[in-house]
Amino acid sequence: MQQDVIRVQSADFDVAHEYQRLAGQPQIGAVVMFVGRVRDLSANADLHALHLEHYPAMTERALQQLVQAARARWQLDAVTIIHRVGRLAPAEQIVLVLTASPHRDTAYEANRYLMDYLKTAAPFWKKEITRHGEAWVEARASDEQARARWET
Amino acid sequence: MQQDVIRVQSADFDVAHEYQRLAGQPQIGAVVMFVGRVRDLSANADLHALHLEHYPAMTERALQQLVQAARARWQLDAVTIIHRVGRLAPAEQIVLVLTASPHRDTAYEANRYLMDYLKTAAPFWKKEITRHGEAWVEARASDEQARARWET
Amino acid sequence: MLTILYFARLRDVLGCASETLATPPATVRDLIALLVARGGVWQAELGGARVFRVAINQEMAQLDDAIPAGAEVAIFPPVTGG
Amino acid sequence: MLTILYFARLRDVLGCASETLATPPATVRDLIALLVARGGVWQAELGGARVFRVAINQEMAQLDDAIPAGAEVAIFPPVTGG
Repeated sequence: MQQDVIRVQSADFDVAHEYQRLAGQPQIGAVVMFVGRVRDLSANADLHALHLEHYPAMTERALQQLVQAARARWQLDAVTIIHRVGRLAPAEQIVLVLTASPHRDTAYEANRYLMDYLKTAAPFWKKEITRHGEAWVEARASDEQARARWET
Repeated sequence: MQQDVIRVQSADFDVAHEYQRLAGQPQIGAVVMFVGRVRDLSANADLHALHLEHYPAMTERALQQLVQAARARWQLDAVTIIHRVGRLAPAEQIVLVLTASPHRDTAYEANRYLMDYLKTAAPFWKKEITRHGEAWVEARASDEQARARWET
Repeated sequence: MLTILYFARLRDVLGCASETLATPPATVRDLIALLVARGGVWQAELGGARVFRVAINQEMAQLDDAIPAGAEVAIFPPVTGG
Repeated sequence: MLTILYFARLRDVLGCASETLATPPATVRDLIALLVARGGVWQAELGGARVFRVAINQEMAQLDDAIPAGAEVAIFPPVTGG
């Protein structure tokens, strides 16, 4: 039984609720949950908000393909990807990736794989709204490098 | 400000509660949570329970040292380690490791480091109580190998 | 007919969210050449100086991919979600 | 005086959770030699055939580590938590 949850939504998500659906399943020995959040590292709290845009017709398809690629590499009991769009304030949750497996190495690696690909292959874009104005976030070479690790 | 939670307890823990203490902290861009659970992969549900024994005088000290070693390697905003002891039924939670950081690579790596060392350096022992009797779990070479990766 | 969608910074800079072409080019490369020929911001964004991505019918595509009839082609900056 | 604690499978096999020695050996190696000299399960478990771990005053220790006065020494199988 494949247990995948893939959602794109403006509403916040509840990590506990998403984790709870794995309750009582004794084949699951390891669960890894990654939560990405709106970060403001500036000393002056410069960031008012992020605006997350996406390409609706493509997004869920891209995420589905990503999960299938992970399932082809690893034995996974459950996968959850939830990605938010719209306006998000500092410290708000942006993305949840949950992986469940009999083995911890699998749960860790599949989770990181999903995040590395999500960062480079899923059609989301961030715009920063700061006290100085608005600016689209530039893609980072380190994210491309992180993905490239999985392609060797 | 260091935010570490280290607990050894027989009671269950609530992942949501442990995650919730990070709310509203805009320097945290990435949170990784690992949950290890009592697994029964046998087709016949052979496992009645695990019994988790530990060496109380040593356990929290070993976990504190482990967290300090992780903090010496990575920039971490918060670390949580909760490990249960006593009798645990299949699908029950055994251990939670939470790592929070500005960057996702750091949160992933520190989390895995903590689990790899916890599996080999913290004084816990598992006994399986099955329909066929009781048996102490043997240490696995793969856990030693996982730890050795961090020592090169 | 061909529908073209633009997203994020590209949409803002080009001042265009979507358009249609009555006679679609054969490949992505041909389409980009046609857009670059408009000059100005089109040339600046798609003419080689900046990186962009293309999807055909919601699948990531390459420059030499053929554009099927009635396709939805999306052009956008490298993604930055997650 | 020296307190020795045994845990998990070792405690069960040795049939002993803790004991005290009035005249403690100088090193972990000396202590293990003393225990192995008891023969039987002591020799079988600590005499080289099986892997075990030692902690002195709640810190992981090696065979050549000195045992301080009044120490709590723990002997146990490789750990299996997590």
